[in-house]
Amino acid sequence: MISGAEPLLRVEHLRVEVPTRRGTLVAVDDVSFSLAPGEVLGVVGESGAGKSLTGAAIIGLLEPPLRIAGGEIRLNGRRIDNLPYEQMRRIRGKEIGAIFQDPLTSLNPLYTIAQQLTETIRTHLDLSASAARERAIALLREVGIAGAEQRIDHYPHQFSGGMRQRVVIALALAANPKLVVADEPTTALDVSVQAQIIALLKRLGREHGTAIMLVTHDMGVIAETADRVAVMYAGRLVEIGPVQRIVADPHHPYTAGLMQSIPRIGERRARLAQIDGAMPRLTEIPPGCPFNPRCPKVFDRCRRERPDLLPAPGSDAACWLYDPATPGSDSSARQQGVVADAR
Amino acid sequence: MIAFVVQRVIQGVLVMLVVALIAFALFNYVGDPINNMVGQDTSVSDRARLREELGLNDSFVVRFARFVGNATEGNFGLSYQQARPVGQIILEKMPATLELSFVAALLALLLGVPMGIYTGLHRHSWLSQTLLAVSLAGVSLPTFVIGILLILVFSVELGWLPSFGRGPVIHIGWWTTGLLSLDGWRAIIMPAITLALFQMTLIMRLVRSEMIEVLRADYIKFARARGLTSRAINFGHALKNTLVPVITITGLQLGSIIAFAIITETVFQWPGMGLMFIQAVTFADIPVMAAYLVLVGFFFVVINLVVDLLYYVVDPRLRLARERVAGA
Amino acid sequence: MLSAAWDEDMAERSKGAILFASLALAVLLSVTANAKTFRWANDGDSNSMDPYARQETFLLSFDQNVYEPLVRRSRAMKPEPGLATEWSRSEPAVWRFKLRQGVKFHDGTPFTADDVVFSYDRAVHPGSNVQTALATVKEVRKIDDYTVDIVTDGPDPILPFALPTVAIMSKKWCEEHNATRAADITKGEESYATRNANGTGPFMLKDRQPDVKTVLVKNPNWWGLKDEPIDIDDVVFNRIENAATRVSALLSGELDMIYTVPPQDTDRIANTAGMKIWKTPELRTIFLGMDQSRDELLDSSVKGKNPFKDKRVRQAFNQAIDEDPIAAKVMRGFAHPTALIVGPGVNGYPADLDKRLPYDVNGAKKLLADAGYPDGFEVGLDCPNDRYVNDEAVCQASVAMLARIGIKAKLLAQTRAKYFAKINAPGYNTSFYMLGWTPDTYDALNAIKALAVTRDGKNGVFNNGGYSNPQVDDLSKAIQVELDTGKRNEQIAQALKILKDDFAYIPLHQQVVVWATRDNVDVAQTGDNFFQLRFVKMK
Amino acid sequence: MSELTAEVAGTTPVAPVANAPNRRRFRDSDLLWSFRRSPVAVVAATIAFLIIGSALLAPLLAPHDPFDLASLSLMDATDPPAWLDGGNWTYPLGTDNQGRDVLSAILYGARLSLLVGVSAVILALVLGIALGLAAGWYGGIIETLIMRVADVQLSFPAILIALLIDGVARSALPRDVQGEIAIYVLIAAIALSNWVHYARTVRGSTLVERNKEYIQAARVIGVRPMRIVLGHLLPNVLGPVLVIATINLALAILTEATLSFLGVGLPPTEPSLGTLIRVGNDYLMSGDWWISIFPGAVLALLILSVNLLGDWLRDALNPKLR
Repeated sequence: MISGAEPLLRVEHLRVEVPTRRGTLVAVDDVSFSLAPGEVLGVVGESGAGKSLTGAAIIGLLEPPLRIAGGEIRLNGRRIDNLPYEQMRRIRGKEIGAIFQDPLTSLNPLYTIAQQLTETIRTHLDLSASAARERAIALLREVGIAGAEQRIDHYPHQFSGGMRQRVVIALALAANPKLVVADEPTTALDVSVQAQIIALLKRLGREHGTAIMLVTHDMGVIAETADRVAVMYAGRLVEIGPVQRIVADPHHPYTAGLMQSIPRIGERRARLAQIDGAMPRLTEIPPGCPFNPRCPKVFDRCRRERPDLLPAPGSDAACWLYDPATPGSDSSARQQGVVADAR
Repeated sequence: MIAFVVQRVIQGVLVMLVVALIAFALFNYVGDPINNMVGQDTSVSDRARLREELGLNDSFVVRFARFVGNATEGNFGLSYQQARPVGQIILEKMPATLELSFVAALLALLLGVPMGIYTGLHRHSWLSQTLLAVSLAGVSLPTFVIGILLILVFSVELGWLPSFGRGPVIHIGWWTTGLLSLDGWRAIIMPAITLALFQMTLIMRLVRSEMIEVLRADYIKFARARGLTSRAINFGHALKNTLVPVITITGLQLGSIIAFAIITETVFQWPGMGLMFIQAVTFADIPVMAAYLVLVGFFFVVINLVVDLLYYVVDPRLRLARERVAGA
Repeated sequence: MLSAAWDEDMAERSKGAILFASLALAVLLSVTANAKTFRWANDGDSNSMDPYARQETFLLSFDQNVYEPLVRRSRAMKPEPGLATEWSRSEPAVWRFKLRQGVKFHDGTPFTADDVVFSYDRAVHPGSNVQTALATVKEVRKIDDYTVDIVTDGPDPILPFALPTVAIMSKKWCEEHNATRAADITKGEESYATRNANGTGPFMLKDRQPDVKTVLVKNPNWWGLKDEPIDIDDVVFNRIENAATRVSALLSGELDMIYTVPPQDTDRIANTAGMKIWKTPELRTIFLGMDQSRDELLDSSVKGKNPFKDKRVRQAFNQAIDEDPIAAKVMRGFAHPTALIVGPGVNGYPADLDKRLPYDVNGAKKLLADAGYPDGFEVGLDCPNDRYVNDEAVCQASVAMLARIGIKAKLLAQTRAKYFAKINAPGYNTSFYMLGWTPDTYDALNAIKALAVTRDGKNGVFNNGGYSNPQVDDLSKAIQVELDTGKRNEQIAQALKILKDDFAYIPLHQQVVVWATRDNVDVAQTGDNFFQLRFVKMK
Repeated sequence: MSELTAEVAGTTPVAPVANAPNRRRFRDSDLLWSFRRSPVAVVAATIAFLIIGSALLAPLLAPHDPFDLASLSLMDATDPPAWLDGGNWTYPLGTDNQGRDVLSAILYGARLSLLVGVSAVILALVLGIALGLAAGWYGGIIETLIMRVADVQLSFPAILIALLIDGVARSALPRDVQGEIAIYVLIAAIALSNWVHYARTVRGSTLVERNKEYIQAARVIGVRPMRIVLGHLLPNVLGPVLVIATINLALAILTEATLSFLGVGLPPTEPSLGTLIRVGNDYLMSGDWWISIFPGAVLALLILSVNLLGDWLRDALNPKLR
């Protein structure tokens, strides 16, 4: 937690609900975190953990019947979770950029790249058509598209997957937003292109001082890119902290399990570790800690009470192991144990 | 592109030939014109002689060959009913049908598309629901009943609009138009509405169905995420993608307006080709029927060609593929 | 006769004929403001302005406002002097006609005997369809400019009855516009006379849009103006095929007169302020026919024999169909029940014979049982659905009534082109059918020769049931040449009685001509549905 | 956001047995749930059910048998509905020009109209979709051939097609059988004149869908073409086709009436709903409005409900429109 100056983005006790036939379900439950300018926060977890919903909530694009039921989202200290549509619209694109997963479907097939770029630029920046086009070409060059001058007038289907994702990134940065929410930006790309896009994101982040909330289920990408990591499970934030700490010394058993499942260069292991069982459906979240059925270190309290984020050495983890009141709670020692006997 | 058009024109001619062939096969079953042509007391032998001279006893292939032979010289024979060249009759009747179809198509599009968009955008608003339900009335009531009801209200009761005919027409060369005079427009309103109602409902529902689908696309979500105005999203991105598939369906539907015109023209005594065709069927006026069918066949070939061309013009994905193929 | 002065005046002006016509029009146009325009509509249209194009009531009626025959029909539908002032039979087979003098065609050309000879020649050549009216004519001889002899093949007592069908055209005009032949469809030739006209009649053709609108203008030089002044100045005729639209056009004030009027709409029109209904019995008789020629019916459950050959079956059918409810309910009172195949107004109609057998279901059942069909049989009934007034409805009503005596009649109602192709010559492909007949010559012989005489290609053309009775054949030949009207009518009555007693047909009713006008309009309505514009008055 | 749909979808209870992450949803339970929620669908369904149900049960419900000619009494012809003066309750909705009880005629007539209309639309749908898919999928000669046949087909109004089929059938079959074939001739004629709309629409959508990823993916993993076309491609092109089908039902029923006028359709003594309206039209002007208006209203209600149901069904079935 980089304390001190007011964070760029502050999310407090965010709660997203969806009414269904079987009553209202909580898709994002009491999530709090913050993001400093220029910082890259990785949000990781299995699909269905609520990471995309958190991103959508921040952009204000939750599609009905999903809705923000509690908590606050502040951008530069100003609440943006309860703004009327028009005010929120002005923020989107100008202050918060977005990158989606599938480049093939993110671009309008019937508009040229020029049309889509200049339209976004002129929506937010007071530029003439030619100035907007200049800026668009500059953006394309910046995201690494050769011959931008000619290719700007091409249609999306004339670009490869990777190139299209570069265009998407250009679009996201068109109005120079301070924050970009990237929802699985590399998932649809093959590995080689993935690395280029990751490098591009990191470079742009640094150069423009843009904070990036990188949502992914790929721990490899997180390890390489993020400054800090937030791990989500069944709609809850189970651990958040600096990436080196988390990777090297995960506190929450689930995070540890995740780390086990990353292949590392030079490590000889017949099979990657796997966490047994599956993440519970939103309708079947067990009482207490949601991870308890799959947690190797589970003990009775885990099944009864829901742990809040407790400070643990180097990162916060929502796990009773780190509650000082738990007998013999030598967090670090216990933590070693977790790593050792994970199957 | 030129090669494509030429190819389609050749296919078009083929279609018209097939239409004529089938038409003549059909004419054995439309009844006997002789009885309508000759006086009551004409003897059986005279009737047989006339039938022989008109070539009605020949096999339909022979009659087809004769028809095509003459048609190539622009001679479509004389109408049995009016003893006038069919070509002349069709030229007289064509403007009326084309103008009516054009106005009806315009009406259907100008009302159908916006309503389709509105009901697509605001799916659950009460206005959408009423529009959907009311428009259906247009489809489920027979054209005939709608026509008569309009006449009863606006001609008989209110006396605002003429109940029949095309009003005063202005001759421009062989073309006659009613659109240049107020009375001409007063005469065309009701028939156009009756004709347009069915197409409008169909177009509206197609645009709605397509619009709903497009609004769920990722690029729309991305557009919203980029903070574009609702107008830019709905009427720019969404609408353009909606209209591409709708164009082919609409093109086809407007083509069928000509077939639909038959009933509307009968109700409003609109002097078009539809009315001419119905009179030809009840009189078994074969030359007129043959010419009409071939002409309608030609219209459909042209309409389909235009729609296909439009398809390539509007959808860059196909256009560029086409050029690359053509270029390679 | 017309005064001499009037003739010189015409002579001078004949030179600038075209100029004259346009001058007259200009005068009329300028006066249109208070000129009386008579607007009317019919479901059909005159298919051609050539009076010989088709022998069909509406065409003859419409075109004869522009052209005139030697002999025309009076308001009582009797022959009266037209372009011929008087006629007599100089020899049994020769009729001499005295022509009206001083008559001019619309283009100013004087009318003479040459025009008559030319017209009758044109009327019997290919392209013309009125040749049957002159069937008995062998030769037309010009005696002098205003006298003509018509020689018939054997005495023809009723030739003047047939001549109203053939109008007189101008020889000069036809030759100038090479319209000496009516348009012959088989040769594919078009004729100038199809869309243009130059007659001697009370009205001149001003504008012609076939199947849409035709405008006639009063002929200021018509020879009959002195005796019968024409009240209206110009006439706008529109074709409106759809009955409901036609009635609406009248009720909305766009038209002054319409016919035909569906019977079921007459009440509404009559009850509307400012409207008037005109009705008179029509010469057309509607009846059902039965195939009595084949040994086995084409379309029946009875195999091996033809039930209609048995008189008892035909009588049962006759007595099973109750005409009164049909006339009252289906035809809304616009039908005159009949027992014969000709009705009042037709020359030779025997009123005393015209009494139908009583409607007797049980009697009919008994007759059927006696004939060997105790529980009836199936038979196909062919009907048109757009030829006669409420034809399909009348057929359905008859089918329902026949069902009560066990006869299961399968109704096939078709549009007229298909219908007549099925039931008429050469195929006569029907077992039980509906037909309507109007004698062209307004004389009973025409009906007998067409419907009841044994089929021989020339006669009995519409005897679709193939009825054959030597007595009737002999009577028909006798009537043909009988010069004494009294004796002739007696023979007609005798023939009709045989047909009635033998139940050759199932006569239903004479239709009623129904016209509708605004109440400020006065017209001359006749049973032959011949609408003469010259009688129209508008207050 | 694909994860989103999975999350929400995941909320539907999976059968307790299959605890594995099995994406198979209980469609019917979902359908039923969304059905109850939309009032329009419920009302439309009841109306449609009522009309179709009573039409099928016509012999039981109808006070009279309009097709039994012996029972018709001509003197009661054109009686007004019971509540108007001159009407009586033996003929609740009045009588037509033949003395047929309008209510019973509507019930019997609706049965005929539905039989002909629905089967014609289904036949046209099957034919149109098959040819449309073939044209769109194979392209090249096959597409050109089918599309040109479509052009030929389009220029013949249903009326003429019916005349052709009827003529051929009548001359080919012995006379006594002809009565039965009238219905099949009708259905064939109407279907043959309508399949083109479906074919062209399906072809248009197939062209678009064909080069989409999910189809190419299916191709890559070697799924048999037929399986791809029917399993993957068809559901995605059904949208517009359903729209046209529900609307063309009205057209089919009315075309049947026009064909009956030409003597090709059903015998006039057994009028369908369409024929009742056509015959009734002649009485619109004469003040006997009920002969045409009641059958017209029933037809309008039927088409209205079928179309609204069609709309709801299409939205409910289409996963993307959840």
